Amino acid sequence: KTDIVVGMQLEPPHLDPTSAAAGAIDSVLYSNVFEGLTRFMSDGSVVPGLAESWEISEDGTVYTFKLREGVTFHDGTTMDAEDVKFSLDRARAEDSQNAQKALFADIDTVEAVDPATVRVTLKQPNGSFLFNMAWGDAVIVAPESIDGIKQQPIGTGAFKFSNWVQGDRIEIVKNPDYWGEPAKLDKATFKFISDPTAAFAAVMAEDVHAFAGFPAPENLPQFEADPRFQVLVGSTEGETILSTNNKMPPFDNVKVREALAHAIDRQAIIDGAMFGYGTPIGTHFAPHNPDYVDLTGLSAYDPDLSKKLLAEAGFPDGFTTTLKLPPPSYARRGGEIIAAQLRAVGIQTEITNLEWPQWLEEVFRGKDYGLTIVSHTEPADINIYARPDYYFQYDNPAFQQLMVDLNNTTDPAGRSAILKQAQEMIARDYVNGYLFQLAALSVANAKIKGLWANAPTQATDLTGVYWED
Amino acid sequence: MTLLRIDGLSLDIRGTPILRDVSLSVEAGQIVGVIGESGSGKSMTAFSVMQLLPEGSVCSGRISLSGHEMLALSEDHLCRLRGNDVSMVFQEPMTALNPLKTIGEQVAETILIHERTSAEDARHRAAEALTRAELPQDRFPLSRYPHELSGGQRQRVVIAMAIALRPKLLIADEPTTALDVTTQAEILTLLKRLVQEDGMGLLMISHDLAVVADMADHIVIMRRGEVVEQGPAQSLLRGMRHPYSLALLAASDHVPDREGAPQDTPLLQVRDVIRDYPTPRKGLWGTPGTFRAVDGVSFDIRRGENLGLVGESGCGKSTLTRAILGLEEVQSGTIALDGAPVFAGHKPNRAVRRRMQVVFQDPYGSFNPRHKVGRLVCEPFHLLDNPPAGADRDRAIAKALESVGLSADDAGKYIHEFSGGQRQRIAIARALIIKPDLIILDEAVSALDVSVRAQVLDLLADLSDRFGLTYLFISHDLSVVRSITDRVLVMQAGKIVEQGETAQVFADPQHPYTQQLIAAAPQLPQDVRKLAHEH
Amino acid sequence: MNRNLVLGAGLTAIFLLAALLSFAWVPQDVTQMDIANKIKPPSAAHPLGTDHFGRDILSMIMVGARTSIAVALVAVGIGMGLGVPLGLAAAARRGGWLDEVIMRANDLVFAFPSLLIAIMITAVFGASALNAIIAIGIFNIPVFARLTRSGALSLWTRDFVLAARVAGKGAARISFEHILPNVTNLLIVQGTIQFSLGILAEAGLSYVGLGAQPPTPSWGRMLADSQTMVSFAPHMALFPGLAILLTVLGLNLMGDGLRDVLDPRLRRDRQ
Amino acid sequence: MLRFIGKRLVSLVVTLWVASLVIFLSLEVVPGDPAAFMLGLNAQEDTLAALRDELGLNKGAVERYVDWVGGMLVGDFGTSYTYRTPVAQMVLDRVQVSLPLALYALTLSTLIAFPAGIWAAARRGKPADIAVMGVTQLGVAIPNFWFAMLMVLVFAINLRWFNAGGFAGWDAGFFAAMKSLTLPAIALALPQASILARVMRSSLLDTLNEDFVRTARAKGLTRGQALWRHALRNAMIPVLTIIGLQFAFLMAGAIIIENVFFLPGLGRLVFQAISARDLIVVESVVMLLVFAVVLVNFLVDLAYAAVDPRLRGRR
Ligand SMILES: Nc1ncnc2c1ncn2[C@@H]1O[C@H](COP(=O)(O)OP(=O)(O)OP(=O)(O)O)[C@@H](O)[C@H]1O
Ligand SMILES: Nc1ncnc2c1ncn2[C@@H]1O[C@H](COP(=O)(O)OP(=O)(O)OP(=O)(O)O)[C@@H](O)[C@H]1O
Ligand SMILES: [Mg+2]
Ligand SMILES: [Mg+2]
Ligand code: NI
Repeated sequence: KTDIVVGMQLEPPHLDPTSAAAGAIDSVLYSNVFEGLTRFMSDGSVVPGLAESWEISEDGTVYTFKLREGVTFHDGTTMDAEDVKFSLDRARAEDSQNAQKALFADIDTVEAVDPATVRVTLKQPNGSFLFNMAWGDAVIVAPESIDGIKQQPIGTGAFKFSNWVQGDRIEIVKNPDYWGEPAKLDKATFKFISDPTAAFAAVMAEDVHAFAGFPAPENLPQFEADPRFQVLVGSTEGETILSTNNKMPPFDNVKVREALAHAIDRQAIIDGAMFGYGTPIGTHFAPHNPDYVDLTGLSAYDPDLSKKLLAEAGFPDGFTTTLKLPPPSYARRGGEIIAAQLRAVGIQTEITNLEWPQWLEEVFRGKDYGLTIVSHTEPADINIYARPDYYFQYDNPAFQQLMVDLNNTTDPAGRSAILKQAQEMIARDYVNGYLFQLAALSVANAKIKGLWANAPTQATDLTGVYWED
Repeated sequence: MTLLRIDGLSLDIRGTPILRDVSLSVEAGQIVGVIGESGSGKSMTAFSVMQLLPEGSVCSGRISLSGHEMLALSEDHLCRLRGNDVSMVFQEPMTALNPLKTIGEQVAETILIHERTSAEDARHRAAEALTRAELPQDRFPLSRYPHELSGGQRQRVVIAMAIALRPKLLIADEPTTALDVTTQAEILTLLKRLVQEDGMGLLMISHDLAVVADMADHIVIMRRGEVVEQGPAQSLLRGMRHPYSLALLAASDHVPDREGAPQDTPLLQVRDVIRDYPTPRKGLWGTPGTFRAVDGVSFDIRRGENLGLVGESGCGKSTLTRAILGLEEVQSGTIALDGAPVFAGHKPNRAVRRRMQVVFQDPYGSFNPRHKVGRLVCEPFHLLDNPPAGADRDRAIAKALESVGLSADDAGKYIHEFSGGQRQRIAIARALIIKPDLIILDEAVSALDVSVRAQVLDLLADLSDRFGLTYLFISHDLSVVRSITDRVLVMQAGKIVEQGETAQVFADPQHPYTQQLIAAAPQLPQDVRKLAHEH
Repeated sequence: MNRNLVLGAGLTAIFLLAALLSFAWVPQDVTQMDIANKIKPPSAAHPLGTDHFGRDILSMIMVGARTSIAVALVAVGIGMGLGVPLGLAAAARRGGWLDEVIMRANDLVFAFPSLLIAIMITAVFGASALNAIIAIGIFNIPVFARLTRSGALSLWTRDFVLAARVAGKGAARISFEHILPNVTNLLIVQGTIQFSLGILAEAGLSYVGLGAQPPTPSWGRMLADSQTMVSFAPHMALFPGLAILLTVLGLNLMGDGLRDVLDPRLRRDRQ
Repeated sequence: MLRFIGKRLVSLVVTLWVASLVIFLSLEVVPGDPAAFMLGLNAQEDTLAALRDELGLNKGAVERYVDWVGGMLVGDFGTSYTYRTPVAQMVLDRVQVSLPLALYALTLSTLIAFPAGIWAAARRGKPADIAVMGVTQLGVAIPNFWFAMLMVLVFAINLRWFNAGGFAGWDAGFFAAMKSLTLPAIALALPQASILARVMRSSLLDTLNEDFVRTARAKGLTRGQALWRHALRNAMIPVLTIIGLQFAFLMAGAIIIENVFFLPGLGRLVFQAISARDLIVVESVVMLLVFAVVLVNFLVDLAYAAVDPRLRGRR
């Protein structure tokens, strides 16, 4: 069997990964259709992609990429240094619509030295530049395909885009001219099923062969018990946190934030909202990362301590605040549980369920909230704490300096030390309530091999997937 | 052989006895008239013959129709008889026809149901039946829909349907009650003619003794589900014995005693009144047309006078009433009571309005069923600037009720606890309570049974004498107008075509329309009328 | 006694009483979570089992009845409160421009897909019980306006209205004194039907997450929450579903029964 | 007849115009920026501005209204903010699911309701009537999404007769496509059929009480003949109204059912578009649905005229 139907919750709004935030675009296209200079592997490591190798200058500001030979786009044109230059320049241009423009902020110039060599000069050293280039937002696109890219994506990957029935499915087919190891599947269909029940039913009825990012953890035991299916539990880059508005009283008082942290029973949230799937975290860092420090002890569940802290902070009878929840079930369910837990220490919450646009408007941009729950799925994103205007409004110069140091450091040991220090700093400041690392949950037919268990980025890499007879 | 013989028929509907021991018979070529007041079981007798009774009916006794025992027949067999051997014409021509089918289809259906024949043939014969019912094909093609016909024409279609197969027996249940006198006369003549032509038996049901007296060979008088008296028309009319029959006879030609003469001063002056109704615009952007319902009407009512207004349905009587009452503004002309206009400056004149009251036709519809009689009766107090309240009000209500022969206790009851006649008394009490000068009676007795009607007419005469009231008495029933009014106006298509002393007009009508009306009105034979007055 | 009425009123009363009782007492506080005891089938301690947060489903249904009933009732109230006067006014000015405007506005509201608009309203103004009420209520207005108008129109031709006009009463006074009392039967019957539709609508909105917000329990949200668990915890979907079904059934039966009892045609026959 | 149609047409146009104003004005107040939604958490202000400019969100309200209405008149519904495809194309795709689904459900509903309603009316008060009334009472009371859930559980997951959802597409063949619409159509049809059967029955009972049915019986028609030939067509008027309303409801109101069965229909399109603040899609689809409703009402009016000669006016 050489075709596969993959279920997925969200449908991409369009098919250009370089001009929208929607993770669903990457879920379908990353690595399958589009490739970047570097790429993520299932374990989160960054390996060469379209760049075969690279050299970094002494001061860390000049990257010289050696491109692979004989790479062609799906439209038959060759991929060369000019395409790379075009892609990077387009992403960082004045009128660029790239959702992650910051990834390219440090780039000073991009030069095509010869067809197989690209030289990128940075304004300042950036330790995560290779990592940045692995993002779906940094994939290499063909200049002549830009006009139709939103409907007709043309990349260099092992699969070619073939058809999109809006509201229903996207089909991709094997690229026979792929430069690397060819895909084992001839055809793959991504089917969009947003409703969790429908997702369950579709997998059970074997309408779809695999479901990446299965939305209903409560159903996984049933799949595990059924020999027809395999359940893949992996990790994501999603730190799920109780975001707190650090500038809004009473959350401007660290004691209150500490009280909040101790009022929360992480395990109950993981059990109640995620049915046990998820790893508790004590800071904004992925536990599978080698630099992770387990700081959950700092915010152990202790309602009595919490009440005491509240009293010390001047709120013996608690207070009332808002809890604005975006749509995913971790937020909605987790929110209900947290509301109940906070009520137990005297904090009353008014729950408001918001759609994403409203959430972005009110919470993220308007900063009109007390508490919210959201999973930060961008990889290695602790640097957001250095942005005082970021929606949780944490303004700590010490931390900001730490991030500057981090960027200036290229040696791994130094970086690791700084990252550990950063984790501890935000944990001790109780910037947010740190809940758990979102699990990557996938269900698939037991005969399918080669699926990614982890989700270091939002991707459903099918290049290595095959059916076992 | 007797065509229809009903023997000892009794009928119960869901345990309520409706008919008891009814016996009668109809011979071929004979017209049998059944009369009796409302609810006496006339219709149920007819339905029993057709075996089209409401659900839960239990019949006993015998009904034999040209040899068929109707009560013993299967439904299938009955269906074969209905329309073929026995047909029926109903009271209400407006609803008796299917609005969605052409008259041709509906008449042809009778034929197609009973005979295996081509649609072409059925249509042909339907046209014939319609022609026999005086709906000639050149003016009333088969493709007409019922809504394109007048009430009388519709009734002819129903008759055509009934006689299409030349049934042996035709049952006509009050076939003309809903029609104008002139139309009524035409339909009755048609029926008589068909009986003669086809030699069929006709069972003719009516509540109007005069209609039956004019038509029937044999008369059956019913009351509360029983036959009280029957016999050949001529002898029965002149030799009635049963008290109920006598009462019926007396009431149907009742003339209330009145004294007191009208004064010469005019109370109400109507001058050149025109009332137009807008008609729907023609075409999408056409100008709306107008329909003139009242066309240049002028007359006076003198104080203490009873003025009658007669005319056929739709001639504008009620429209004129509404104009006089100041409910609608007229397009031109003046209406003044004692010199004061009822409508001044586009607004009704309250001072004038409180001196006029009205009694409507429908004793059931003219009261809000949710209010108690006391509240209903004192409604006109709204017209007074200082209406009596509390005990004064109760006293006024009691007085009004007593003056129409009811008791003061009735004020606490709801309207559904009263009979039709009593309701009409309450309506009169309501009109009297603010002691108006003028009372307009719009068909005030038309809906009542003859005996009740006689009582109400007596009451009106009595009140007029006692309180010196002035009446405008509107009716399409000539006999009523004749019995109670001093002077009469005859109205046709919005115009007054004749007016004069009642006796004078009836004795010597001048206008052709008046003549036609009077000729069409069914009347008891002179000797019978005399008889009625003796009792 | 009318069978439908008794049965319907009985069913409705059960849920009404449960809702009232919940103010004073529920088997278990619905704001308390007990994650350790989640998704337990019915037992002595929890007659209808527990939900995914370990809350007692019986208690949730009792408190949820409050939400459903309140939302539907207020929505019907809005519909009647605005629709009836509009209908009366339109009938009083039949044929006039006011009538035309009111009826066209009604048609306009009817032309909008109701569920979609309800979703839009809640999406625009945020999901909450109040917005659900408004969304459902708006679509009740034309229902009552039309019903009132058609009932009133036939009443305006009746002689007792003419009698009132002869007594010098104005249109407004007649509308309230004579027309309104005579259309109440119609309104009561339609009211029960709209009430049941309101409960269904609230359930639908809550089901897509746009009704009452947590922690307020609502039947529709209980169904939504239980959706993914039907296959292994059917009790979670069964009981709230039954609650909706039985309440709506009760109200509809009651509506039918009331129609039979109050219908003037039938009553006139009985006299 | 022409006048009748003309009058209806004018009111149709006026209704649509007012509806377009209402839709546009009410969506003007919607909070939430489509550009922000599209670019996510890490977007920068200048990127947002660039996008807003491209989407035409910086123009004035009047200009946008005129653009929108003017475009619609010539069949141009604008370009979706999020999908960046012509709205007309998206709608066309979705209608291929929604319209057949609505028609399928309506057909089912009529096929069930007519016999049931007629049967119940003909056997008034008998066990058959009581049974039909009981079942339809339940049908009206069951929340259809709940019923859909149960059906998926039974027919898709346990018995595996049908797919749990999804739309096979018309390319897959007529029967495959219809099969994938069967469970949703049943879920939609059940309450509609119940309502329709009840309306059919009560309307038929009303007409059976009319005088002309009695006249027909007096002509010798059996009870059944009188019902079929005379009562039924007269009873159709309220039934037609309900069918018209139901069609409109089915086109738009299937949102929840489309979600349960993950069908790519119009309802879900709007639902998603509302979530994404893709206002142009919301406006256009709602407008289209209003148009469909108004059009169906217009057709129902014409159907009345076809059924009822009194409405055709004088010849
Ligand atoms: N469908 C029915 N069910 C029960 N009782 C009925 C029904 N129809 C008529 N009745 C009763 O049967 C009795 C006789 O009614 P019927 O219609 O025969 O009177 P009628 O003499 O024809 O009166 P009218 O002159 O008013 O037509 C009345 O008391 C009436 O209430
Ligand atoms: N509101 C109205 N709009 C238009 N035409 C009307 C209106 N009311 C009455 N008419 C028309 O005016 C004419 C006179 O009506 P009116 O009610 O005065 O007749 P009537 O003599 O009282 O008849 P009836 O004996 O049937 O009561 C009729 O042709 C009627 O169709
Ligand atoms: Mg009768
Ligand atoms: Mg009149
Ligand atoms: Ni509906």
